Amino acid sequence: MERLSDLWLASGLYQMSWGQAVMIAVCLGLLYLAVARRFEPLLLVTIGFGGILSNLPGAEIATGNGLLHLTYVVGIETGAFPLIIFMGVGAMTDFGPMLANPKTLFLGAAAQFGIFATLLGALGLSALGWFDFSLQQAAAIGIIGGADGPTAIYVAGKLAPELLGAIAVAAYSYMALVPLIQPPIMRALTTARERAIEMRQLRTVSRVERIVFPLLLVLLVGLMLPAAAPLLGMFCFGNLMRECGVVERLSDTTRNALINIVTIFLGLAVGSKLAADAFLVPSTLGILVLGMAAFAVGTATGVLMAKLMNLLTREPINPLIGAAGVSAVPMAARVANRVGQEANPHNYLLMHAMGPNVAGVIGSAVAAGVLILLAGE
Amino acid sequence: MERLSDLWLASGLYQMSWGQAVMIAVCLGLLYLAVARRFEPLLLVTIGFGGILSNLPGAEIATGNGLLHLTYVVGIETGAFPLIIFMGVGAMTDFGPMLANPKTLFLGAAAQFGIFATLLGALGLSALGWFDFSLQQAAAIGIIGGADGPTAIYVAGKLAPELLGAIAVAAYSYMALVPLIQPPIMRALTTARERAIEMRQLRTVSRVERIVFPLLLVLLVGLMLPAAAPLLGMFCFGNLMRECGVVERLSDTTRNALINIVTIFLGLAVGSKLAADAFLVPSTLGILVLGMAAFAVGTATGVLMAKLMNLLTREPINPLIGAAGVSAVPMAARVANRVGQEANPHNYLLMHAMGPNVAGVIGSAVAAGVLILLAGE
Amino acid sequence: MERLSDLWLASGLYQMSWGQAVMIAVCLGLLYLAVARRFEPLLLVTIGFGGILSNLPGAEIATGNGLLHLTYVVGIETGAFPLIIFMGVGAMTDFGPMLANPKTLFLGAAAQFGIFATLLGALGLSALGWFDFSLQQAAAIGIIGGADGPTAIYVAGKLAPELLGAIAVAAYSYMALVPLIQPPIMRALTTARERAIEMRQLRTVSRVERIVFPLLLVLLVGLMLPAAAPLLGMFCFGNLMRECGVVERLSDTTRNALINIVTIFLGLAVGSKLAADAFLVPSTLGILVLGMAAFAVGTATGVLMAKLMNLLTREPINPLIGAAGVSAVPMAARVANRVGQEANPHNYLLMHAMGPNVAGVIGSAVAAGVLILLAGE
Amino acid sequence: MNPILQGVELMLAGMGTVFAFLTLLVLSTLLMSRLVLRFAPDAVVPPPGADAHGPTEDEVAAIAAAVAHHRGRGP
Amino acid sequence: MNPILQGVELMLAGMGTVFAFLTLLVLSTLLMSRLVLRFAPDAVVPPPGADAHGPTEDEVAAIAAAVAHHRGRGP
Amino acid sequence: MNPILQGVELMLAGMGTVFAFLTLLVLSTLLMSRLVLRFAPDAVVPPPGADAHGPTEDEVAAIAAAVAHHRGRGP
Ligand code: NA
Ligand code: NA
Ligand code: NA
Repeated sequence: MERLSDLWLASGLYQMSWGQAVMIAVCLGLLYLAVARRFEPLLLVTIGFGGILSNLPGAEIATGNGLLHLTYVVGIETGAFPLIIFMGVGAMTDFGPMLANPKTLFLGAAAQFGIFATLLGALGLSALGWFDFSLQQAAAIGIIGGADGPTAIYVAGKLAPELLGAIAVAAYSYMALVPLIQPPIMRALTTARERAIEMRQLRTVSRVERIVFPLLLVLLVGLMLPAAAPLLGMFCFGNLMRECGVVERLSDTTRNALINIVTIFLGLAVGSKLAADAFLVPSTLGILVLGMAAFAVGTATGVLMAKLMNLLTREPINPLIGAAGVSAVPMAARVANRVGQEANPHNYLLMHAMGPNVAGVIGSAVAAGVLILLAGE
Repeated sequence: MERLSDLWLASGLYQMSWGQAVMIAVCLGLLYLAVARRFEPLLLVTIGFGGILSNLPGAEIATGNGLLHLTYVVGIETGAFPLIIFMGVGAMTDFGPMLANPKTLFLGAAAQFGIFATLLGALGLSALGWFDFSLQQAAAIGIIGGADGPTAIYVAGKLAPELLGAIAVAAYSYMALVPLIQPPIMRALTTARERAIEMRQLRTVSRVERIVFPLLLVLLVGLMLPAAAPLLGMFCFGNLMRECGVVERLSDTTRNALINIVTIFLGLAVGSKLAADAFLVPSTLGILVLGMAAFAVGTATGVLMAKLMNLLTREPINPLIGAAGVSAVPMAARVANRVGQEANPHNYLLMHAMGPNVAGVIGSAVAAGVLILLAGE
Repeated sequence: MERLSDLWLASGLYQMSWGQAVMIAVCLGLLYLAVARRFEPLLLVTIGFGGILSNLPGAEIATGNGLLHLTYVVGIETGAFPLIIFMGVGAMTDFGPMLANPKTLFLGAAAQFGIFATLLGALGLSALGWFDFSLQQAAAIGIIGGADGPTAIYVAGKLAPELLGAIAVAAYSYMALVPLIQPPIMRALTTARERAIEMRQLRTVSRVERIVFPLLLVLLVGLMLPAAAPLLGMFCFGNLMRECGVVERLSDTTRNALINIVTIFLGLAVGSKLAADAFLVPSTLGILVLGMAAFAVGTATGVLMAKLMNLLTREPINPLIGAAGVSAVPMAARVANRVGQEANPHNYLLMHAMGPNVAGVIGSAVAAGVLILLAGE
Repeated sequence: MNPILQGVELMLAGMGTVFAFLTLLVLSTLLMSRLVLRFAPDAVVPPPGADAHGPTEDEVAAIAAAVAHHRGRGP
Repeated sequence: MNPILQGVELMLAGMGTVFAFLTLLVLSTLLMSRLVLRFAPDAVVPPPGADAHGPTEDEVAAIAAAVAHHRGRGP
Repeated sequence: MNPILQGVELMLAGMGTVFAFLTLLVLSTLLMSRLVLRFAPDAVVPPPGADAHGPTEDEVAAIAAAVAHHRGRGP
């Protein structure tokens, strides 16, 4: 009899709180979006399932010596997982289009305004008394506008680990929603004629340029802003392995087995931050709203920057590719291409949009460095 | 001269005990069975070699800062390795046959009787004064009857780490011996006519059912028995990655590179528990005898349950597939198929036996949860 | 304004020392050699890039909680990375040629004289007052003559971690330079007629011999010199997985995904020891000079041993294959083949040179065991 | 308490839980299948892994077979 | 200090740094490309991965396509 | 003790151990081979990896070559 009562007291049914039930429903929703709608499935499947496990009362997977908590401590508190993912992303990134037209880097710079506007917005909402975000927390929320998962997790892990779950969910969800968020903004800020602009075909980029570029980038970031050097350094390392052509077996493993393994555990570890008591708080709502604003503002400033450049330089730029400057690789570049083809069916913007797209990765890593340096501590 | 004597004093020849020599011979025997007879080679090659390394005196690989000991601490004490293997097993498991005929889950339940009978047996032998097993130890020995390697290692790591070496060796050895252990019991408990029963072809299972099932299972286990949630949660996570169809690259890495890497280190770490002073004790003999009994009893109760179900339900069940309820995937299902074909050459039981086979995995994970919850501490 | 000054004070430009600038140039040189000249690219690309990251002031990647420092602590201080690499090398090694002609093991023994001569040389330079190497340091420098990366890193990590960066760079650089270092010595010590000697074709080696050999080797090393058992044990484990034929999936992962992943992090971790303050010291110059001497002496004694064996045994040995006894697998064997073909275009020494080549791996692991045992502490 | 009694109690609790759990699982699986087949029937069942990038092992094997077949009957 | 002011300051420093950094990167990339194309022009641009061992996924796909093509027009 | 002497001693112990060990290894390998060839001769030597599942890199390459060959001489 006593055994039966032990079993009952230890059961999830007995121990579950309303919050945990809600969070499980939320996680099932994330899984639905990932599987049925293909919303960033690599991360939302793993985060969503990790979130379910973390809200099973009594399972203690996301606390103490539970696997997900240990994974969080080992992989995210140290920064190791986002850095390794960034290395893998580097090993998948083709800088060719950007090297063929380096001016597009400015678009990647402009789109980072979303980060800082959101930071200000978070501080403003706190000044209004609606929320109570510290400077660190506001900076971590702003980085959602970087539209770059590993960067957001890295920064949130450093500046506001208590918000990491909501920030990661917002970042990946909005990256998946880019095809819905961006087009209205892009259309509102451009004329049909601007959207129809055809761009000159990109020149071929030599192998040596591709090899030298990651070295140039890491040295420049080391000289200018060492706080961004871990992120961009690992990114450049992955890219150098990809381009140098003599370590193909390492590069292949980096962008396959290694990034896959780390993605699984990163997702589970992020999921461990979706426990009800940490996630079902008012600030999560603020983060979701502000994150959406971050994407919208970044999209707008990217497009406006392209229009500004058209005023200043001779060679025409289709302003749609400015929206790809937020990053969200490669989704935002595809969106630019699609919206461009609506205006002009002969318009192939994909390659042109890849330049600002990868520039946005660099831009938000630089912004991350500034935030860690100046808002940290 | 002094150097020579240092070398001699440090040599294995000088330091080796009889026990270590015996254990090296035992490990060579395991390697022989693995290589020449293909007895569970993935685990017995790695465990056997780890056992040799652990019995080389002076090498200190399995103690202090030695690689095998560190691997044990990091991977088995934390439970990480068996859980990751279980995730990989989930990514390899096809629940289709079970979903097509869920009644076969009862066979997977009945076969777990082997676990608890063995637990009682271990306590009985202790009451007789032949051995001195505590309740925790008896529970860890019983789990051998789960016929599931990672579950056995996980439970033994929690309840009786001092017996882990013997329990893992027994579990994998008897899983390899299933084709010898089960058929006599299966024939003894069935008539030729029963063995000849043909079963109705299984219906097709839809993709949505396959995707929903792991979620259903993890939620049910979370509500009913959170102590089993780590094991079954990781299992369901692997299976969801497999079935959802949108994270094929993660699923592929999980069931290849990741499970292979973890298997290598799991085997070496288990091997570190085969050091002579821990393994060459009377209790090991008890574990080997009791483990054999566990397999036999589980086989018998699985078959008997199938016969009972034939009395109660209309659709006929070939009682041989009850034996597959112990798990030992996929060996036990193949044995059921083979014994069935002896009685009726047109009898293809393999798919029908896969249902109870994977049900046995769930059943022993549930049993593991009960044991950890009630016998733990 | 204050923010601007913070940014400037935190910049690399402000903080960089001359030493760091020099080390970055050195690392760029290593990368150039790796990429343009294909000098041991797998290690020199990863070490070189790790070295750049470690010399970016303010990035703090190679100190404190930085990723490279954590990697060093986890992977090199414990010895885990070199041991896992050695397992992977074992899974790639074909002992066939050596088993067909075991006498060639003596060549692998003789070439280890380079290790001990260099050790003496380091102590001699210290007695002269030019450097100040302790016995431990001299032993770690000597192991460069083993011409085997993981062995050198393993020994240096145990005996002289402060020299690990220079030792690893010297070891891999000279392994890449083997085609330049060895031929003059080989030609100087042999006559054209000796170099033209054709060797008898090797017999076929049976599968059972291949399986038994790694077991024989690990037991022998366990009995004779347990201090070498971690290195040779993991090597034999990898080789057993390769040869036994029943764990092909583990063997495949070991020599692909696993060794690639560990190589990446090993290289970065070694790179973390290339920080200017540790590397730009006079002793590095000594290590580079002594390391070169180690390769030269080992080459010479390997060749001379082959000539001695020709005096004592009937079956002729081409003395060029003695040079392959230093290891530097498979470069040194290719060099022997090439020099042999210069003297006699019909001379195919490659397979014959693979015997001493892998024997050299065993020989230097044995030497490593002696050094760790007698020079350690 | 007598360890044997403890064992018996554990056996009863254990087998009880195992059967209770699997009974519930049978029932909820049957219910789930019924609901899925009613509300989300998928006419064609794409095999798991159909979304995988690149050819699968089976496909490569099929290619190999095709080539072998072709060569076998070639001139 | 007023947090809003802090935020504005951070925004100015941040966007300033981002633009300064990327401007420098544009300039040095243009310079680098010019130097490379002058001093190290490589006529043929081997695609990255050309040194990889074994057929790539694309090649395998090409094989599959070739076989399919062949079979499609076969007798 | 004089470090040079220590070094000489270490060299003697080291080279002695290396030669002793490898001599023993030569002898036991010869003995092992003789025993194996007498008691466990395997007529056919299956190449390592013969048990691997799925086509190997070499096989895929062979397929590619076959297809290329076929296409090369096609119409
Ligand atoms: Na971005
Ligand atoms: Na079971
Ligand atoms: Na060597």
